[in-house]
Amino acid sequence: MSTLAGISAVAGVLVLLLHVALMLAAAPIVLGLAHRLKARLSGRIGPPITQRLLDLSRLLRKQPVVADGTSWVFRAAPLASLAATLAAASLVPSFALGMATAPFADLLTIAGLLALSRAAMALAAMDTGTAFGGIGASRAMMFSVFAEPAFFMVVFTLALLAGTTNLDTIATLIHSGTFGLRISMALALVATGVVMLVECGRIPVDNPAGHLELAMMHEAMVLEYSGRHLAMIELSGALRLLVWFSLIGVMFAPFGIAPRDADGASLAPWLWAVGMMAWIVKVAAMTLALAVFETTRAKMRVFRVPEMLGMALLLGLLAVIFLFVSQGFA
Amino acid sequence: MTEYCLPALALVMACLLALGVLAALTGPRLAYWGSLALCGTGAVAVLIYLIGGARAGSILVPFGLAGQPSVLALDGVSGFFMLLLMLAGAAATAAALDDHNRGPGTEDGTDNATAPAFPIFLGGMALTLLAGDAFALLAGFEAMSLASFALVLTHHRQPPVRAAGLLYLGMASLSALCLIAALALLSAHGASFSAMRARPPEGVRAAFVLALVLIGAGAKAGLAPLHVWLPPAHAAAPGPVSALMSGAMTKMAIYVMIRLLFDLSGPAQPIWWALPLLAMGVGSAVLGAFRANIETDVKTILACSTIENVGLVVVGLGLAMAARAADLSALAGLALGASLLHAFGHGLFKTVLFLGAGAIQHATLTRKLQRLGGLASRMPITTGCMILAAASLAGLPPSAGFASEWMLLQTVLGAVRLGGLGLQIMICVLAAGVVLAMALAASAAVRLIGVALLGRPRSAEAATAAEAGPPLRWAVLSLSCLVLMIGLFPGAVLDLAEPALRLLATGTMAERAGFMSITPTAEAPGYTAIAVLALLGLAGFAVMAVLRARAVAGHRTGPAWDCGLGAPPPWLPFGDPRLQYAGGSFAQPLRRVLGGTLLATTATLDMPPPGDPRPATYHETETDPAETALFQPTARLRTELTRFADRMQFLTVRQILTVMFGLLIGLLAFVALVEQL
Amino acid sequence: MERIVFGTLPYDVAHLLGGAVLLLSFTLLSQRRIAATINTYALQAVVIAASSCWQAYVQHAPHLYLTGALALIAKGVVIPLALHRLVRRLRLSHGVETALGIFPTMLLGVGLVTLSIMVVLPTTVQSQALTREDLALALSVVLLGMLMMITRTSALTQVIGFMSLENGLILAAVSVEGMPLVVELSVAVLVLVAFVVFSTFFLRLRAQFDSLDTRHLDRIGSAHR
Amino acid sequence: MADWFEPASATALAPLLGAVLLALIRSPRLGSLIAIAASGLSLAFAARLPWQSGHGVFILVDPLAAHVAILTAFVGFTSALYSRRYIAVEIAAGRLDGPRARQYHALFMSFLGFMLLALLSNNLGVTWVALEAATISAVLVVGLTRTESAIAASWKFFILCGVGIALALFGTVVLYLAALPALGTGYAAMTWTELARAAPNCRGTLLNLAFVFLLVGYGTKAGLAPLHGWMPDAHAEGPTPVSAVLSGSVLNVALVVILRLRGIMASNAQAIDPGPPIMALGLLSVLFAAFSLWGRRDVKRFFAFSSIEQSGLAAFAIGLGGASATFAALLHMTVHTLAKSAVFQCVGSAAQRRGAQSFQALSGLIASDRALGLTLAAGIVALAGLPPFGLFASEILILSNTMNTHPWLVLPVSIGLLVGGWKLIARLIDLCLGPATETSATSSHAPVMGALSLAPAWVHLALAAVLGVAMPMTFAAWLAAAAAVVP
Repeated sequence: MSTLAGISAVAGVLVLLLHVALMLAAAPIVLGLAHRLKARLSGRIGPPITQRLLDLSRLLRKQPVVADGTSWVFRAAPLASLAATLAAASLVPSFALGMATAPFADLLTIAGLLALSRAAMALAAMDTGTAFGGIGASRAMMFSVFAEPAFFMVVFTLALLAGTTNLDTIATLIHSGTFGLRISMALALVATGVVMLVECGRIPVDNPAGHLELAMMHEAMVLEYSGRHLAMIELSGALRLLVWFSLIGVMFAPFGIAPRDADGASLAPWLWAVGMMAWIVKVAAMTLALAVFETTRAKMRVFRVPEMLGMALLLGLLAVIFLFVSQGFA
Repeated sequence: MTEYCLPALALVMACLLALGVLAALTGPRLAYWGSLALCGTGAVAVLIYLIGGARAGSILVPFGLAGQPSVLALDGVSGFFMLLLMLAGAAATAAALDDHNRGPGTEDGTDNATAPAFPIFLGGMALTLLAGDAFALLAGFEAMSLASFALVLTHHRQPPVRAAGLLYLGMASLSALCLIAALALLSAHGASFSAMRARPPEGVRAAFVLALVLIGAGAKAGLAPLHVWLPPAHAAAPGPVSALMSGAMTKMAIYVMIRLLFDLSGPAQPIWWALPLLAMGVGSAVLGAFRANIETDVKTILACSTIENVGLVVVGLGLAMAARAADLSALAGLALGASLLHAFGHGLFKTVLFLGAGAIQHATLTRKLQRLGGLASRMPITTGCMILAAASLAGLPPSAGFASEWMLLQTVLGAVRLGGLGLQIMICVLAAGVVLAMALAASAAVRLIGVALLGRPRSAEAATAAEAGPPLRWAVLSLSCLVLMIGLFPGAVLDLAEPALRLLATGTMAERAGFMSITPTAEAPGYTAIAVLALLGLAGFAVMAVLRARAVAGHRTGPAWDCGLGAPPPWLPFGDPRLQYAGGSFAQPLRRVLGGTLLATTATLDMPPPGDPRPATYHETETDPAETALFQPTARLRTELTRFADRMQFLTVRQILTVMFGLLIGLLAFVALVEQL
Repeated sequence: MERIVFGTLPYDVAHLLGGAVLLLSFTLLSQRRIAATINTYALQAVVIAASSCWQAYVQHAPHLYLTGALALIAKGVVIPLALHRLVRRLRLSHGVETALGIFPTMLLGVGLVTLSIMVVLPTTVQSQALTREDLALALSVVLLGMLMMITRTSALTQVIGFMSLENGLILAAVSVEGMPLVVELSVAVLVLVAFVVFSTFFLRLRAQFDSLDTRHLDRIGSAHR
Repeated sequence: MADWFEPASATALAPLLGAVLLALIRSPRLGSLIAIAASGLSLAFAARLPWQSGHGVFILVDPLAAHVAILTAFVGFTSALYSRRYIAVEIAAGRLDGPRARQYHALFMSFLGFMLLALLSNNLGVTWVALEAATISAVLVVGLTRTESAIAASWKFFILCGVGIALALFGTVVLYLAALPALGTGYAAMTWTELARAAPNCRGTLLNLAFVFLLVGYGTKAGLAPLHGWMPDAHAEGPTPVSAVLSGSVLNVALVVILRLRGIMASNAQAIDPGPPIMALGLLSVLFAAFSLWGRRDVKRFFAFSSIEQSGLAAFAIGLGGASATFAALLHMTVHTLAKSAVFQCVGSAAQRRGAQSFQALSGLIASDRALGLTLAAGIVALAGLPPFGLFASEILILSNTMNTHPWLVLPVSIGLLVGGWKLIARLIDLCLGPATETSATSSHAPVMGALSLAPAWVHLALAAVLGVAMPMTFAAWLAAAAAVVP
């Protein structure tokens, strides 16, 4: 048993390392894919899929210019932001359950890490002392105020089903098909989608491709960054999108993922391969959906966003209430 | 060993009270050094007590109500809060010493006249905790109020400080009267706690106890809608005092609430007792957190966030109450654990923040957000510590605040098993409220740090600020380390709270709270702060390694870009403050979305037509709903009654005689009537 | 000491005198002129003196003669004379200034007497008849005196009201059987009365007030809140 | 009659003899010394009273009377001490001349002596006469400054108290009548101790009548609303040491009478329950005074209303009945007397320093006269019922007792305490804190208050604090014995 546990632990670490490497590599590509798809959908050729990777390596080669009057916070924030996102990424399973980090993969912790990343960026934006930084920071924090309750409602729904907020456990349960399809899950999915759009600064909330006056949130915050700092921020942003994609995949469509064994990681590399294929398909589908959505939508006014998030919150609430009714918790 | 802890703590308490009297004669230095030594001693004693199993005990002291001896008692609950008090007290005292070292008169001719009240404040809180009967509790509670009132009035030459002091002590009187009444209801068969425990109240009597305690302790804790005193009083008090008030004193009120509602009212109370606690808790949390986003005074912001945190603690208490009533002792233990952990963590990190705010005020002579900024490089230690504490305030992992909020949310998730569909839906809404408050707090924390400490200086004072003195620096640093440790090892704090949980919830978290992690249910893994830190650290190191290998090292500085925000002009060496985002502008989006509903905010823009040389003005107002709904009507009623009393007062002699005659005739008629019957 | 019982001469005389005092109280209330008011008061004092002496006689309590003498001299003669002098010296208006009309006052007075009887009569069924009747009368006189104080605005009439109230006290004190310290008490009351009169003089002689209307004093009082 | 010459009666006689002596002495300086000596002597005699319990036809020394007498003598003594400086300043400022100062001392001593006599008398008639004489002394002393408003105040005082006391006499006569069947004619039916003993056999229906008149009469002296009309003016216009004694002692004497009366009423089965009317008046006073505090601009008037409030609370506790509530009432009276006279002494000195007694003129005392300001602040804290002072303890006791017997009345009482306490705190802040008012009238006649001149106030406050948190067991037993005097 102990040898099995030992093997299992090693496998868990192996899966984790593979997963992190996969996430890091895929993140810029997914973003590139999204751009490419959007360009195609709007009749342009668009940049190559690897464009974001190239950008990153270009940024690494440049020496950063730091704005006058900024403090150590400004220089430390990109690292903190990236580290937090990376930590979150290491908690969200992609192709296999039972990673070494599975016991810590708590939904609330993941949300917290993403919030940490956002807070670091907001502080950095404030540290520049420029008006754009302020605008971006204040809006990012405002959106988060409404996004977090909405996301918590989703967590609530899942936790009610699984009895825990541990992502791995939830995914295992959903994967085992115990619950079947539920209206609650559909509602929660929609809510999660809205929250994701806000958190990642996608259209209709923010225009990731735009600049200055058009991009009032994320791009405004990072306006002063350059060189390796900007590289970290860009990677962090790309990673965040992928984390959300993976999260949605694990929470709502964990099919194909390599399940974990009784005492930890999945020990079947062929299942990993299957899981990886499934993950790629899921991410690609979500990227396509995102591209289509973004192409067909215009950016909305800033103060419409809270309304949208409010709707998401209500959907989340409805999801929970439906669950109460169907599950008979009463 | 542990049996000596109660006498030792009683001695510490007595010495603190005596020290106040002594310091009135000798001087402030003695007050601070003495308090520091006593707090240290007390912390060690109570730590030994808690680790040694916290066996409940009591002693009699020959002081008390009308010649009767008083009971002093110590158990797990009071011990836990005592630890918080002693830690926060030691840090605040060190900071006060720093204020003292700077000498009088930096900003408004402050001398150290109120220093003797400092040890009395600490001693009063200690007495509140050590009290084993009604009188000792009330005496401690009132001594605490009175001493802190004196301390709030340290800068009494400023009119707003005096107004804040009045509101503060007025509300404290309300608290005291309600608690007197509540304790009188409880002590129908004896005033000692053991006698009250033997005969817990029932029915209507118990309901009145609940209401009175909620008003009495709630007003002191800053629970909405009785929180109105809290922001001005905290803003008016000197830094160390507001640190103590927010970090320790509000917790004393929480302690009183726990003692009276959980312990002395017995476990057999109905489930609806939870409802007012939950409603007030969520209301305070949301309102406090939102106000923290709107206010522009550093200390007021912190005070509003105190309201929020107290609200969260009370939500935990409410859930514990409901769980206990439903005989879910494990859930009750979790909820109480969340409350105690949050109270403890908040007590310490808020102390750090208030001490930091005090340091800022000393360095810049202002607390206004629009006059601060750019302190990160000038006060790096303060900034670092405050960012660390603000992370707790914002509830970011792996901070102390995240751990307790995580536990609280787990409790909320577990609480859906209580009651019927109605209660479930209510808890759902409550959960949304709690998370909203937490997110608002995060926004407030970012705003506070971002505007006050980061960016460019907005005034000459901010541009020339200097780091705080050594005592304050050490106090803040060591307390920050403690906060950090709590965040990483929340289980350790829960271990210390274990005796309290055993006592109050009959449920325990012992087998589920490891040293490092918190696990709400036995079946599933929980939250392990150290792992999160490790992940963050690994990720950070990995990124650093890659950067070191692949990226260009070093950096250059250059002017900020931002659409022509150029280098500062020579006549404004620290840049034009109006170009920067400040508190008001940061709050603008939230204010626009939520302000109308929560704070009745208004904004009037006066834009003169072209050709009119008048400057355009923009004016904002906000009103706390408690003001409009509760305080103003009360004040109006009071004014009306005063007017009536005055009319009755300025009567002519003849009219007074008429009243007298009327009374006589009335009494005669009454007697005649009674005799006829 | 013989018992004073209903239907005997001692009772009848005492009752008659008590009734006279009450009647004079009503008369006081109905007076519209200062001088007449003072005279009525003097008459009431004389009746009180007579009542006191009668009680001294029937109770065989010689100290009550002293009370009677005091009443006769001080209240029947000295004080009325002083008051007349005061009115002349100060050239006070001769009318009585009322806050409530004479007729409503009388009506109220009747109500008060009714109340007194209602309060006293059922309460003392076992007590000696004399004291019961006299107590009701005295109570009525006290209440009427107070009524006079509150329905008259001038200080002088108020003082007379007070003194009439005090007559009621003496009436009660002397008619109670064997009450000790009556003389001492009546002296003390007299001091009180004299003091009131003196202070009224004093106030006017200080020449600080244009009239003896107490409203002026009230104004001063309420200026210092 | 021999008991006139018992040593106990010396307590009352010492100030009276002092008054006679003072009427003959010309020098104001010597006068103040004689006053101090007389009141000190009285205090010395009073201090022996606890060991002289007993009663005769005229003199009554039971723990209740002894306790309040000691208190009164003590306050009289410290006020006499304080008067020395106060009168010196008044003379220097030209507000009093030599003869007036002499009159002041004489009247003050006679006032004190008559009050002690009223307390220690066993005979209702003597109590009544003594209180009347004390009233007359007080009226004269209030009008002593001869200013328009002082005369107006003393006139009001006199008329209202005169009527009140006349009604009380009527009540006394009726009480005698009620006791006749039980005690027969003679002194017995006018003696407190006999009345208390024979109360069950008294005629209940007559007792009711007596009770109404005595309650209204002595309630006027106790300053219970709506009979309190004289109090604010008399306090505001009288010399401050007199305000201190008025506020403390007169109320106590009247409340003791009401307390004894309650005892008699309560032990008679036919009589009505005396509690509700007393409680109603007390409660009305508390509420009325609490709200009246808000509109006051004159410092001494303000504290007079505070006295009405405290007196009302004590009356309320008396009305509650029972050993514990009576104990609370006595404790309340005791501490209030101590604290209020300390406050009046401070206020008087402050008013002399600033040459005015409005709140506007008296602000920022700590900034200008630190010791004085702090002492006054402590005094107001004591009045507001905060620890460590004894009103805190007595209010807890009163509220607890109310909660156990009449739970619903806790609400109005608490409202009164809160409204009053709030304004007290507000005035504490106005008076003591903030920058000092610039008044041109800051007279050089009034020197800075040194430790010596503040010592009486400190002693008062220290005693009030000891009674609050560290009451000696013996004192508690003594007070309980005093409370047990009345069933």
